[in-house]
Amino acid sequence: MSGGLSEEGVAPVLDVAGLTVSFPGVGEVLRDVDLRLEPGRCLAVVGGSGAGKSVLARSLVGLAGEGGAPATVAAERFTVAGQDVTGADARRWRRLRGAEVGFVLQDALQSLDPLRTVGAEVGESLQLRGTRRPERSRRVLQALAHAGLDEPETRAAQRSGELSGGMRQRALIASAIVSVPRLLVADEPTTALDATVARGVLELLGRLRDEGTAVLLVTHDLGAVARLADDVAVLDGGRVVESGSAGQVLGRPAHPVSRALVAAVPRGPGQRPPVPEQAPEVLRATGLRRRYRLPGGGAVEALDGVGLTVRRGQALGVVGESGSGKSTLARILVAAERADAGRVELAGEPWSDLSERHRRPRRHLVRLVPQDPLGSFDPRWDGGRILRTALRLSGSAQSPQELLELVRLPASVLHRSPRSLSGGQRQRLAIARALAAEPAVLVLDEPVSALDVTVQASILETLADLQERTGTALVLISHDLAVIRQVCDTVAVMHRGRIVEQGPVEQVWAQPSAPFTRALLEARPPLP
Amino acid sequence: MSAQQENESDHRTAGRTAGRAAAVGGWARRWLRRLTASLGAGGMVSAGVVLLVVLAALLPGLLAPGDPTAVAPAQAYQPPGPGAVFGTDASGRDVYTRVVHGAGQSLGVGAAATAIGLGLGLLLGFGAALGPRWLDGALSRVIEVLFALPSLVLALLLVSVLGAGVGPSVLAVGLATAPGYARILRARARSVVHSPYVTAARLEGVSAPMAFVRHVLPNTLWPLIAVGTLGIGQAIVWVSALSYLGLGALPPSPEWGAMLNAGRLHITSSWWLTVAPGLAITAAAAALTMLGRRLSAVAPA
Amino acid sequence: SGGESGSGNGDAGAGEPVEGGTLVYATGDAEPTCLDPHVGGNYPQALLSTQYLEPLVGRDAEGQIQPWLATDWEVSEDGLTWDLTLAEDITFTDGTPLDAEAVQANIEHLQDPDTASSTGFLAVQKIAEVEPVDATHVRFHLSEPDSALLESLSMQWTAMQSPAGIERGMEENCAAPIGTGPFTVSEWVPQQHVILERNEEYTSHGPEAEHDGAAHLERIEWRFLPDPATRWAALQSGEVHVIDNPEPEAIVAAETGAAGEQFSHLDAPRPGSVNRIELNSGQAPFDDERVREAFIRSADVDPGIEALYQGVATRSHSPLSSAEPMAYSDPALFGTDPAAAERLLDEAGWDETDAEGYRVKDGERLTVRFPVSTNQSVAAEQALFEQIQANTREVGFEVILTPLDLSAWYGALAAPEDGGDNAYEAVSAPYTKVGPDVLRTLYHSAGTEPAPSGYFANLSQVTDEELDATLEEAARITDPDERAALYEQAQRTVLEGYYILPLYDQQNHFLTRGVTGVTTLGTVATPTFINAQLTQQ
Amino acid sequence: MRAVLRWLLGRLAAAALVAWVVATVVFFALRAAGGDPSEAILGGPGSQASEESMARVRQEYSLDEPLLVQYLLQLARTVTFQLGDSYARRLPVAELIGDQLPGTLALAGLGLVLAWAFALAVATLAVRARGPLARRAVGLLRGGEVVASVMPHFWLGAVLIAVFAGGLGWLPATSSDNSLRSLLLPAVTLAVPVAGFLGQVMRDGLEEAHTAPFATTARTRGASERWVLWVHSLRHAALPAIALSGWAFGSLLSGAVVVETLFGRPGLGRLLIDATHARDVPLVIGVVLVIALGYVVVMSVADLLERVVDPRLRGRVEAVRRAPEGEVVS
Ligand SMILES: Nc1ncnc2c1ncn2[C@@H]1O[C@H](COP(=O)(O)OP(=O)(O)OP(=O)(O)O)[C@@H](O)[C@H]1O
Ligand SMILES: Nc1ncnc2c1ncn2[C@@H]1O[C@H](COP(=O)(O)OP(=O)(O)OP(=O)(O)O)[C@@H](O)[C@H]1O
Ligand SMILES: [Mg+2]
Ligand SMILES: [Mg+2]
Repeated sequence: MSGGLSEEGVAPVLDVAGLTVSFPGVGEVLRDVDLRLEPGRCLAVVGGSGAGKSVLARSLVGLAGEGGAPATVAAERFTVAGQDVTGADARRWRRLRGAEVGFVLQDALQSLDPLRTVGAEVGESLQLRGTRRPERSRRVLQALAHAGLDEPETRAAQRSGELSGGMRQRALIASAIVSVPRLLVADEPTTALDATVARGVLELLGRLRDEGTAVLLVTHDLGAVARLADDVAVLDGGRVVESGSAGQVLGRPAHPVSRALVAAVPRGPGQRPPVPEQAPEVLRATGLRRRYRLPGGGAVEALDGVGLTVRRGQALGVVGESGSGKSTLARILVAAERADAGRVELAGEPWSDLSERHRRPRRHLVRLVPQDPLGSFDPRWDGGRILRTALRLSGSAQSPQELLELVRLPASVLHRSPRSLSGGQRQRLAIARALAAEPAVLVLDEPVSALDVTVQASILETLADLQERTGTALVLISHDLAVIRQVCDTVAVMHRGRIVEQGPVEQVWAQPSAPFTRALLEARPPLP
Repeated sequence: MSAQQENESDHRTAGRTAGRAAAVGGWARRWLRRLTASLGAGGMVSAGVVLLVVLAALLPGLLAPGDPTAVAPAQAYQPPGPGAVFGTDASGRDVYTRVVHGAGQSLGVGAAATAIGLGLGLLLGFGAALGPRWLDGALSRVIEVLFALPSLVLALLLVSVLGAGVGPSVLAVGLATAPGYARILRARARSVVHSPYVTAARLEGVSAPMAFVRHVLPNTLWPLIAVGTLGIGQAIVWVSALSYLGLGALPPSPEWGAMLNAGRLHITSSWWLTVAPGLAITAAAAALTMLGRRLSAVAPA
Repeated sequence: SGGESGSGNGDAGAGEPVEGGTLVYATGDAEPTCLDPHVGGNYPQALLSTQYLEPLVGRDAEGQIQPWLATDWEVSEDGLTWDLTLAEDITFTDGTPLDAEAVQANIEHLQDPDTASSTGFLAVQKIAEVEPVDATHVRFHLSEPDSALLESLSMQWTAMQSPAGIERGMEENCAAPIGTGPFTVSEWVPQQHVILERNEEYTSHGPEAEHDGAAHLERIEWRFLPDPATRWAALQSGEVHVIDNPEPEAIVAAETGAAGEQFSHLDAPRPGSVNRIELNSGQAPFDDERVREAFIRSADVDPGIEALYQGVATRSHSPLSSAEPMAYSDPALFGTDPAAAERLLDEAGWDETDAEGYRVKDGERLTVRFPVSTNQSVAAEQALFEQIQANTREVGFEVILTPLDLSAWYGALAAPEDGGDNAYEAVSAPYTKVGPDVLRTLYHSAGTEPAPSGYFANLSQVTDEELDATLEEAARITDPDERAALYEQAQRTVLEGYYILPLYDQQNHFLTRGVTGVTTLGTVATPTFINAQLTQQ
Repeated sequence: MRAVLRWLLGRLAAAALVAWVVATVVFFALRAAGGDPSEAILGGPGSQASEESMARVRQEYSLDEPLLVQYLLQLARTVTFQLGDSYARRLPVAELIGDQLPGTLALAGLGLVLAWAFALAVATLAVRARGPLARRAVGLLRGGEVVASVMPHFWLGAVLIAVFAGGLGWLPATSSDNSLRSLLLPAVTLAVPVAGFLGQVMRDGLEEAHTAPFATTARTRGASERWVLWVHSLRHAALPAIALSGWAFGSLLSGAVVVETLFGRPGLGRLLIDATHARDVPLVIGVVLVIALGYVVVMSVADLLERVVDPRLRGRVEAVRRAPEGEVVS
């Protein structure tokens, strides 16, 4: 029992040195990675997209090459849950997985077999080890409850398709902890979730850690790191470029990559001059209602009497949890959909009441940048054709190149299909297309939610910069308060189809009046 | 979609627009290079086979200068040899020459049947996808009923109405394929019509007919090229099945199905009579199928 | 017996013959829709009914009429009254005696429109009345003399059935007719098989029977196997003992086969007409004898027959089958001579050619529409037509071969006024009937008159009064020599008028394995299994 | 419960519609075909029946009525399930079909089972292949699938007969009963092209499911490859293949027309060919009707099966129907 012990004399659950993983044709994806994790602690692995975080996480359970070419794994030292696994065969890995190591995969929404009940999925690792039925269901229910799911019995009988994203994430965690592993590896467990839900999941992980499980958290969300991690390893290009305690790495990042990561986190208000009161109204919505009938009968009140005004040069943020009606509002504002009641006026003239034929000549005044920009491009068109068509439709004299410069995209995008662009580039292209019309109002639905922090930061910067230059009014929809705060001057908080609070961003920040706003602000991860 | 596929589709679209600006020669070369890259080895072999068949169909004399119908009973049943690479048939006709000259009719048969199927499928599918609800309901039922009639059953019915021959067989196979195409088209057109990019175009102020021409039509039809390619191969095989039942091609036309069927009776004594047309049918159909598959994999979803 | 005309007689290299057992017969002919050959009347019915029904008289290989159910017959001077003496103590398998009344019931059944008989109906058309004289004597009163009467009565389509059986009504009788034959129908599973059981009390031996008493075989399983390659494979694998309509390849393979495989081959050409191409002289261009001759002279048939049939079929130059003793042939008329054909066409005014090399007259192309019945022409025959198509193309004929199913084929032939379209210049139509009187059916101008269904038998549309007179005369005269002379004259007219291109006998081959003693009747050349015995392999 | 009832009603409505359209189409098609149906009754085409008997038959079968009346009569019979008597065979159509149905069902059934078995074997082999050599073999297998899917029945069957019956003598060349021995060759002939299609679909599905996140998750729980295959991936891969069963059934029946002729097997396919050739209107209507309704039944069973395998579909009235990507001929 020498060497395996840490300075404090506790055997590490995970002890890796010189881990190198390569793929045929790709080369080394991980190089010389050293990791060490003790029970009851949480190690966060952070890094930009493609840094190798997921490969690292999978290597820890012997599944580095999962879903692609078989990987070549080499390590000087590789101990997992007290067992030396250098050169372990499939059988030995299988004994570790599920029992000693619990794993939460990155794609939480698809990580439960949609054809099997949640109970069967959660109990699978027990079943594989021959645990009998009554005992198994007992432990499954226990794990589900432990993971913070209400009505465990009901959940166990449901299938993943019937659960919300947050519930699925919790069920997945339940399946990872059901056999009480010593190590829990969680790959981006909060990416797909909105702030309130994400906070719940992080709290759950924190609880598990406090109960003695070693947690390896893979994430690009530094807020989550700050909340949970004891130690941080920053990964870049497959190497650990910096590691240390969380406070140290987040507070005084040494390596440029770490510094860039920390800097990219939106913090504080943007430097925005106030919008003059007398600026003309470009968009006014009053009493909007929208009700959706649900397939099983019943209905949902997506909008329940919403009103707002947007003035020239203003940036209005709309914030709210998932399902609060933000996207519905956006669609009604741009008249992609009719409201059941209420009306929208555009630049002081009727808009929502017109027929589509009469709306068409004024369409160029409003533009929507949808939540999923890729879907909004004809897959057969390249960047050039997309922009040229947009320019022609609005009779603009600008050139596509000018539009690209506006959103800081290289001219080569003209010849590329949107599919081959990165997420951030696509988002910019969508914004460029919207700008072709020089619209009076630009409505952006979750423009950065799918992007990693660094990319997100640069898009937000572009938006702020844009508004300064063109004076276009913005309606920016997001569930991320920090994003709103950075770009907008006014914010409207939505909750269950209603606007529960509206006002200047800083004022709402300082003195939230609605209880829901307060809850939302509290769920915010602490800034690193 | 995998990174590789992303790049493939990028190549294709990029190639298309770049071509407008660049010189035609450069454009063609680039396009060809990108096509090669996206088809892969299997796809290239298939494309080669298809090209060969098309060449045989258009200029049979180039590949086989002889007369496919010239009889020479004295030379009947010659096994493959220097004089006749694929041997000769019961009437002493050169099997190789006949196979080459049969390409035109066989391919024509496949293409015609597919064209009929696609045409009708287009009508039914677009009608159902874009028309009012009642029309969708009605056409969907029509598609369902057509589906309930297996192709050979349909063919038998048609042949009994129109008599045997290539025409009715082609029509039958075309009709039998129509519901399949219609269903694909309907689903495809619906998803395109309700796609975010059509909505986006409408929000930019594009009128409905314009959006149809610009987005719906091309995006619905493109995947159909792949499906159609695949359909040609199968149509050839089904028409040949009709030949077997005595309902197919007219003699002495060297249609492959008819040749295969005639040679089948001599399978033990003169194997080469079936091998040549059999290879031709399977190679052409398999190559078309493979190519269709590659094309649909390359096609944007 | 008919079997003697075959090249083998079923004993080649066989093992020990055994008593009993089940013989499996696989036919490529269509499955009958009714097992009673009186109804309709086609070859498949004759084939099957030979096993359970017997005709009044038989016929040997030389074409001589032989006694069977009727032991003796006499015709009156004016040819209008026939007296037949029936064999004694013969009963149908249901116990009904075969007597004069039974014969009367059969003839009346044939003549009853409800029976919907076509072949049998024509055969007994001239019998005006049947008079039962006593139990074993029956008298036929004819409307006009009929020298072909006995030949007609020898055919399976007029075979005798139990009157009690007929009484049961068509549906039941079709399923299991009751006759006097060596077997009885015990089960018919449509599309699958007919099971024939041995008639233990069999006494009415026909000319082919070589022993007294019941057949050796216990039962016959009669199966329908339309695909010739499958039939041959089934014979090779020992699943069946007898197959009909084999492809020439199979026959050659059977005859030259390895020593272990004891196949034998039975060649029994059908009587009546020969397989021939008939040229429609009723309309242009074949209304011109020169064009007909040109067609026939340019067709080079012999090498094709040689290659395609591999010696199995021999070229014919006669309108009648080689099984008909009165057949007359004239090879000189059919020498291939493309140069002469060109000359003839030039003379006939077809002296221009179009871009594709076809002859043209008055802007019309020299087109010969040739509908081919896929049910009646085997692959080799269709290939032969293709060769003729290629031959005649050399001199400028455009032959359009159209394969058609039977209905469509009849439709193409039928006259326009009967809903058909007369859409043929050339056609090959088999016609099986015993005796030279088939010439009257095929070439008498009355044969251009369509039956109510639109069908007519005179497909070359010969309308020659002199020929009509000769044929009518021949049908009346019972003297064999005079009759033969008249038929020769008639055949000469048909041949010299270039109405037909004779090809070969109607092919009727059988391959057997593991069975001995299979012979065919001298009438319509259907096989009989009265002498057959399975052999121990 | 209400959902079940609605589903059942939907299926019944579909069946009724199919029956009506098929009866109508076949009736007019055959009447347009020319050839007098009374000929079919009087001993087939080319019959030399007399004027008298033709007239009698016309009256008996109402063939002298106007076409519309005849159609309505036929429809009335069809609706009341009186398929009538066959013109040519003079037997009740129902009886004729009843005799042939089991044979064809046995053939198509075994064909489907074999096709599934082949497809399953190919697909599982493909996903379990490891190493470059095995990968190459899988590549060949893919080519084989394509070739199999375009294999003409009549040719494949002839080769099988020549080899296994004529040459080796292991199996009978003909097929008359429903014993396995006699069904094997025709069923294999029938199964190969369908297996080619199903194999492609299953392999695609299996490959996708096998690399899906839920499969990886199962592995992280310690599941072996075999467990992942049988407990997770196969169910997913089976779904598109089940959805294809309606198409496969049609394809098998089409193939049966050829295969039954080739092997001299009694069955619906041969019955149909003969009836069509004979212009036997009631029989053709009967057979086509049975085939079309059989399709509706198979579709319904596939529908149910899909719901069993995929609980997500249970709420829906109708499951998605598919033909394999572009495999549009059946
Ligand atoms: N099975 C595989 N075969 C080949 N290359 C792979 C494989 N798995 C991952 N890679 C490559 O390894 C690199 C690291 O990928 P990884 O998924 O670990 O990134 P990540 O840091 O998790 O990024 P993200 O934040 O986007 O999830 C990428 O370039 C990826 O393309
Ligand atoms: N087309 C529709 N049919 C039925 N219900 C709908 C439809 N669109 C939205 N809803 C429902 O209306 C409510 C509001 O949806 P909306 O998409 O506007 O929310 P959101 O605030 O944009 O959520 P998210 O942050 O998840 O995008 C939700 O309950 C949603 O399920
Ligand atoms: Mg990752
Ligand atoms: Mg939204």
